[in-house]
Amino acid sequence: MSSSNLVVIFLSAILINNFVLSRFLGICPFLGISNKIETAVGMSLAVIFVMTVASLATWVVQTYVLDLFGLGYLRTIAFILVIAVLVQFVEMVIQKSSPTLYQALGVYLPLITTNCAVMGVTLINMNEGYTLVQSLVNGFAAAVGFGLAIVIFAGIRERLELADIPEALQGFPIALITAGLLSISFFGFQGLL
Amino acid sequence: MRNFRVLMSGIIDENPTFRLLLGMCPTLAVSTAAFNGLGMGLAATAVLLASNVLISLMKPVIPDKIRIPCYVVVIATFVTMVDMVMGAFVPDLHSVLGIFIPLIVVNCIILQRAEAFASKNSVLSSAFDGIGMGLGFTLALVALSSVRELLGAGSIFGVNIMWHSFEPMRLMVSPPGAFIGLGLIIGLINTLRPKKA
Amino acid sequence: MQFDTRAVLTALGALGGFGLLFGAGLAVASRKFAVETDPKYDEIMAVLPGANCGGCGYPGCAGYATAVAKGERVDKCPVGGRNLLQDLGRIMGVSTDAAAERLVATPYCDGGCAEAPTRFEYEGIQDCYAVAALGGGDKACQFACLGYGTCVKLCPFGAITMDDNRIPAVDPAKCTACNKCVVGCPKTIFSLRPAPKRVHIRCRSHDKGAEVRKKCKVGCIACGICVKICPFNAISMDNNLAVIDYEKCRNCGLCVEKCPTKTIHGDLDGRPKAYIDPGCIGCTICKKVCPVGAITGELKQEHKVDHEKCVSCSLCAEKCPKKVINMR
Amino acid sequence: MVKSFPGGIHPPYRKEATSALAIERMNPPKTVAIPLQQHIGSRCDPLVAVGDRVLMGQKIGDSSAPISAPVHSSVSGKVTAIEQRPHPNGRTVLSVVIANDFQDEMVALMPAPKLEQLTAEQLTALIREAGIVGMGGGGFPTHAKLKPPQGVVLDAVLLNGAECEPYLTTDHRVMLEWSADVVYGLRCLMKAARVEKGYIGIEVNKPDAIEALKAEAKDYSSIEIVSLAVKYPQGAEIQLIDACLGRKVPSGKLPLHVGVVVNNVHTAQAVAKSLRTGVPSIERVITVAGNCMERPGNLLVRVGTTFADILADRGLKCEPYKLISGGPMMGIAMYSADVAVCKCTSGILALSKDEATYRIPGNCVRCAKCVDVCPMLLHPTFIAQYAERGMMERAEEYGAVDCRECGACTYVCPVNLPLTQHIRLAKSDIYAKRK
Amino acid sequence: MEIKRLAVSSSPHLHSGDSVQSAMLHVLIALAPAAAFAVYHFGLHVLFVLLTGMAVAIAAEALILRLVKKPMTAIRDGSAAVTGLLLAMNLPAGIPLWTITIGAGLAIGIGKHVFGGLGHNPFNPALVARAILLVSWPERMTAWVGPMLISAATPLSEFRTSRIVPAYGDLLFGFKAGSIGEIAVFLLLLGGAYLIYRRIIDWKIPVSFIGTVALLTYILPAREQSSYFAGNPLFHVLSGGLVLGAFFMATDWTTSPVTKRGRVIMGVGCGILTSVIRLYGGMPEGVSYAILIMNGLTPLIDRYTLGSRSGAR
Repeated sequence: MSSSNLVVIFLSAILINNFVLSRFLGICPFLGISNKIETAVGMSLAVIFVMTVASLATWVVQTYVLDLFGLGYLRTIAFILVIAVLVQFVEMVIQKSSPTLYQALGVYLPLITTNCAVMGVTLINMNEGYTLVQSLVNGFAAAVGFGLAIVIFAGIRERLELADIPEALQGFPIALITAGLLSISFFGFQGLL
Repeated sequence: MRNFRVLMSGIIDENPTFRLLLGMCPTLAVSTAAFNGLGMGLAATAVLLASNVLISLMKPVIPDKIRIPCYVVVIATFVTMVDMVMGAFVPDLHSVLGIFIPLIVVNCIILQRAEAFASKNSVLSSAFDGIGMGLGFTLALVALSSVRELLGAGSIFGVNIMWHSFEPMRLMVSPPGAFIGLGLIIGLINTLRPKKA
Repeated sequence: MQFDTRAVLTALGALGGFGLLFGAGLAVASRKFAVETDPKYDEIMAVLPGANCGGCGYPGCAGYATAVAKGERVDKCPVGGRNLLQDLGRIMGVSTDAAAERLVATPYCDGGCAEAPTRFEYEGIQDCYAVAALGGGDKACQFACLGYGTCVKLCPFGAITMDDNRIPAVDPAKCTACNKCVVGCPKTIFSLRPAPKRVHIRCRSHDKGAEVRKKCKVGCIACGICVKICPFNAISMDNNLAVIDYEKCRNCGLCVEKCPTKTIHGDLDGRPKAYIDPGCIGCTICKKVCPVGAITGELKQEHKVDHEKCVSCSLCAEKCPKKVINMR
Repeated sequence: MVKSFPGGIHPPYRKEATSALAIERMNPPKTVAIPLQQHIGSRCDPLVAVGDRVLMGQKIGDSSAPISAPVHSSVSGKVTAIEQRPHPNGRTVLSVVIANDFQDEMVALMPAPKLEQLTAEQLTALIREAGIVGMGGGGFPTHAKLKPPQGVVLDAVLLNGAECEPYLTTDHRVMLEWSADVVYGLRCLMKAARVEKGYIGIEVNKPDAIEALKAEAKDYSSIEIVSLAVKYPQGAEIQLIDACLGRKVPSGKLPLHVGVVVNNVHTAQAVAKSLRTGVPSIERVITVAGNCMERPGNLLVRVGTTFADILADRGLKCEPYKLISGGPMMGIAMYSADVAVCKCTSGILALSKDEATYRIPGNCVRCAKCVDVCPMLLHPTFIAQYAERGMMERAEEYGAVDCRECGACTYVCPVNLPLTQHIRLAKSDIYAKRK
Repeated sequence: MEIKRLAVSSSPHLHSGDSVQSAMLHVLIALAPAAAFAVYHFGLHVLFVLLTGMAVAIAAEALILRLVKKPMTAIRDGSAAVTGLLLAMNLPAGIPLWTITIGAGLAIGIGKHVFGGLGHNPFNPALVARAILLVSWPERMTAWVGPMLISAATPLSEFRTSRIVPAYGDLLFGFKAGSIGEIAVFLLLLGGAYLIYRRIIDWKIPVSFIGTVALLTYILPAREQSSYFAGNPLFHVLSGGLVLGAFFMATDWTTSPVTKRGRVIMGVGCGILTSVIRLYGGMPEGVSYAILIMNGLTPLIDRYTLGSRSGAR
C-alpha cells in the first residue's frame, strides 16, 4: 500500500467526493445544525471523531466476525448496532471523563447515531474493500469533508440571516439551493487527482 | 374513513419530503432518474409498511427504555430483506441505488413513524400510515426525479419526450442539480400552498 | 429451495451474541459512567420522539431536552405534534391554554396621522426609537404614539398591526400579555388591561386642555365630564388626564357616549343585557340601583327592563335578592 | 509634512462663502433665552428669579457637580421667565429668559493677574468661574479636562484648529483675527494642565491661519503648529491625536489616557479673553451659511440669541429645508428656529433642499466603502445591520460603542443606508442595558 | 421669510451622491473596450451574444421584481446589465444564443433573486450561471474559437498538451482563442485601473490574486514536471480569464469580503485555488471555480478578520 494512495483517498473524500456535496450523506445534520458557525464546528469535530472510530470498529467486526462466519448478509444490522452502541458508549465515557469535551461534542453524539454519513462511510469502506488503514483514512477524511462543507455552509447561513429572502424560499429551500451552489463550486476540484 | 385520512395525510399534508423535510439523503441521491426514484420509494414503502406493522404488533412487549434500539433492529431486519430481494430480482436497480438501500435503516422517516405513530396506534392504522408515508415519499421522489430526468436527460422513465434537437441540461442529473431542484420544488409548493390564517 | 438450518442458527446466534454483548457492555458502562442529570431532562427525553432529526435547531433530541429543561420554548419539535406539546407543557409546568381572566395589551393613544399633527418632517429610519431620539419625536404632542411601528417589530406573536392612520391595533386573540410592547414602546403607549373590560381612555397626555386641543383632535382635555357621569366612580383625574379604575368599571359605556373629544373608546356591541326571569317579587331594588333608569315596574309587581336603555352594567343582577335577573 | 489618519472622506467644503469674511459683531437681540445647560454634565440651577434685574456677565446659574460650568447673563436687563425652551441638542432645557435693556451694564470685572503669577489650581478655578466649555461643539467643561484622574499623567495640550466640517469657518477666522489670544490661551491651558508641550493642529486649507499662528508662536519653542491633511473627520479628537502625535486612544478610553488634553482653538481664545478682561464666556463666533442665507458670514453673537433673530438679521433668500446647528456632518437638525445659541454652537446652516436631499435607503450591497472610510476602523455596515434587526449583542461585539458618529460611512454609502443613525440607536440601547 | 416646516433627520446631512447605478455604469465603461475588441476579433456574432446576455438579464430582473412584488426601481441600478455582460464575456465566442439566454436567466434567478436580490447573494451570479452552463453543456462551453469562429485551442489547453507558449504580445493584446471577455488582457488592465481610480474596486483583491498566481505558477511544478521554480508566471498571468476574473469578478462587492485583511485573503485564496486547478486539476482553467469557492468562504473570512479597531489593541 503506497502512501500516495492514502493521499488520494484523503483528498478525494474531502474535495472531490465530498460526503455532503457530492455523495448526499449526512444531509439532515448538514441542513439542521448549520445555523451557527460554532455549532457547526462542534458538530464537525464530533463527526470526525465518531466516523474515524466507527470505521475502525466496523472494519474489525466485518473482518473478524462477519467474514469469518460467512455472515455478510447481516452487515446492515450488525453495523447499525455497532454504531449505535459505539456512540452511546463514547458518549458515556466522555461525559464521565471530560465534562469540557462533553460540553463541546457530547450533545451532538446522539444525533450522529442515525446520521447516514456514519453508516454510509462504513458501508463504503467495505464496498471498496479498503484495508484497515485505508478505512481509517477514508473515515477521517470523509468526516473532514463533511466538516468543511458544514462550516462553510454555516458561514453563508449566518450571512443569509441578514438577507431578504422571498418568503416561499425561506428555511430549507434556500439552504438546499445554497448547498447546490456550493456543490457546483466544488466541481472545480474535479480531476485534481 | 379514518384510515383513509391517515393514508392521505402521509401523501399530502404531512408529506415526509416536502412538508416534514425528512429523509433528504436518499431523496437527493437517487432522484437522477424517475425509475430510480420509484424503486427507492417502493423499497422504503415496503420497509415502512412492514416495520410499522411489526412494531405496532410488538408494542406491548417492547420495554420502553430500549424501544429505540428495538425499532432499529426491526427496521434493519426488514431493510436487509428488501436489500436481498432487490439484489435477486432487480439487480440493475439494486446496483444503481447502491448503499442507499442499506441506508434506509437510518432514514429518519421510518424511525420517526415507528416512534410517533406505530408505537401508539392500532395495527391497521399503522399499516395505512406506513403505506401513506411510503407513498408520499415515493411520490416526492418520483416528482423530483421526473423533473431531473426530464431536464437532465430529456426523458421520463427512460422514454424520450423532448424534441429532437433538445440538448439535455446535464446539471440536473448532477449533485448540484439535486439540491437546486429540490429547493425550488419545495419553494414552489410553499408558494402554492394556501396560507393558513 | 433448501432450508439451511445451520445458516439460520448462525445468524441468530451471531445477532443474539451481539445483542447480549452490547447489552451487557452498555449496562456495565451506564453503571460505571453514570452521571447525575436533571430529572426533568429524563422525563423530557422520554416523551421526545427520539428521531434525532435536528428539526428543532438543536443537536438532536438530547440537545433540545437540555434546552427545554432550562426553560426554552416547548413548541420547537416539528415531529411530536400536539401530544408532545401537551406533554412538555405538563412536565415544565407551562400552561398551554389561556387563563380565564387574562390580560391584553392596549395602546392608550389614538392620535394618528389624521388627528395629531407633527411639528417637523422626519427623515430616516422608520423606527420609534430613532424618531424619539430627535427631540422626543415628530408628533406635536410629546405623549403621543409616534406611529413608526416599533411595537409591531417587538411583538413576538404578531399580535400588533399598524393601521393606515399609523396607530397600533392589538389582536386580543394573539396577545399573550408578554409585556414586550409595554416595556418596549419609547412613549409607553401600552398597558395591560383585563380582557373583559371594554372601555378605555385612549390618551396619555398630561398637558393642559388648551395645549391638548392644539396638538390633537382626540386627546383628553381634562374636561371632567366622564368623572361626573360615571355611575361607579371608576374615573378620576390624574394630572389633567382621565384614568379608569378597571376594578370599578362595569362597561356601562356612559362615558364613551359623553366624551366630547371621543377620547374614550368602548367596544359596546354584543354586551349581555339584563333579563328579569319569572320569580320577580317586585322589591324595586333593581329599579333603584339601575344607573340609567332602564327598569320599570310597581312595588310587588313584576319589573321590566327596557333593553334600549340597559347598559349591561349587571348591577341589578347582583343586587336582586331573588337572583332572577340574568345577563344574556 | 502634512499629517493625517487612516480612513476619512473628502466632502465638498463649501467654505468659500464665508472664509474670507471678517468676524462681525451682531447687534444684541431684544430678548435672550440662556439655557442653564450649555455643556455635557449636570444642569445648572438658576441663581436668579423672575423679575430680577441682571447685569451683563452676572452669574445666573451654577451647579456643585464636578462636571458642570456656570452660566452668565450675556445682556443686562430683566428676567422675564425661567422656563423650558428648545435647545440645540434637540430637547427642551430650562432657560433663563432676559429682556434686554440695551444698557450692556457690566458686572464689576476682575481681570486676572499675569500668567506667571498664577498657579495651576488658580488658573483652573478661574477657567471654571468664567464658564468656559468646549466651543468646538462638544461642550465639555474645560476646567474638568485639566484635572486628570489619579494615575494619569498629562504631557501635552493639543489645540484643535482643523475645522474639518464643511461650511464652518468660525475657527478659521478666530485663529486668523485673534491669533494672539489663541496662543496666549494655549499657554494658559498648558500651565493649568502642568504640561510642557503645546500643539495646534490646522488643516492646510487655512494657510493664512497657519502663518498667523506660526508668527505668533515663534517665541515659544514649546508650541508647535502642525499642518494637517484636508480630510474629514480630521478634527475629531481621536483622529487629531493620531495625526498630530501618532498616539492611538484605546477603545473606551479618553484622550487624557494617552496624556493629551484636546481643546478647540476658540475655547483657547475664550480662556485668554476672560483672563485678560475678566469677562466670562458670554459670546462666541458662529458661521452663518447655507444656500438659503441672504448674507452669510461669521458673527460674534451673545449666548442666548435665538436662531430666529440671527436668521432675521442676516436675511433668508428662500425657505430653508433644513436648519442645522453646527456643521452638516455632525450638526443637529432643528425643528424650530426658536432655539438659542449656546456656548457650543459653532454655526447655523440654513440648507436648501438640493444641499441636503433625503435619499431613500436600499439594502447593503457590501461595497465596503463604509469600512474603507471609517476613521475608527470599524465595520459600520455590520453594526448597522445587526442593530436594525435588534441583534444588539452582535452590534456590541462589532464595536458599536467605539463609533464617534462622524457620519463618514453614511456620507459614502451608495445605497443611502442611515448607518450612523442605526449605530447611534445601537449605542443608546447598549448603554441603557449596561446601566 | 418665515420658516413654516423643517425637515429633521439624524446627522450627517450631506451625501456623496455615490450610487450603485453610477458604480455599475463605471463597470460597464471599464468593460466596454475589451468587449469591443472581442467583437472586432471574433466577429459580429459576439455582439449578439453580449447584447442577448444584457437584455435577457435585464428582462429576467424585471420579471422577477414583478413576481416578488418588489419596486421596479431596483432595475435602474444597472446590476443586471453588468451581470449579463460579465456572463457573456465568460463564454466562448461561438456560444449559441439559447445558451446565453438560459444562462442570463439563471444568473439573475438562481444567482441573485432567490437570496433576496442585489446585496444578498453569496455567490457571484455571473459565475454561478457560467458554472451551471459548464456542467450542463460542457461541449458548448469548451468549444473555443478564434477569429471567424473557427475552432481553436486556448493557450492554456494548448500548453497542457504541447507545452507551447504563444507570443506574449499576442497574449497581452488578445490575438488568441478564449472566452469573449478574457482575451483583451491589455484593455482589461486598463479597465481595471479605471475602476481602481474611480474607487469602485479595491486594488487589494486583483493584486494579491494575480500576484499569488504568478508566484505559485513559478514555484510549483505542473503535473508531469518535477522541477520547482521552473514555471512560466508571465504566461499564466496573461492567459485564461485571470485578469478578467481578478479585476471584474473577484472584486464583486456583494460576494467578496468587506474587511480589508479579508480582501487580501480573498485574493490570495483565489490565487492558490486557480494555480492548483490550472497545474493539477482536470480543467485547464480554474479562475471561476476559484472565485466561487472563495465566495463561499467569504462570510467566514469576514467573520474572522474583523481585526482591530482604531487603537483597540
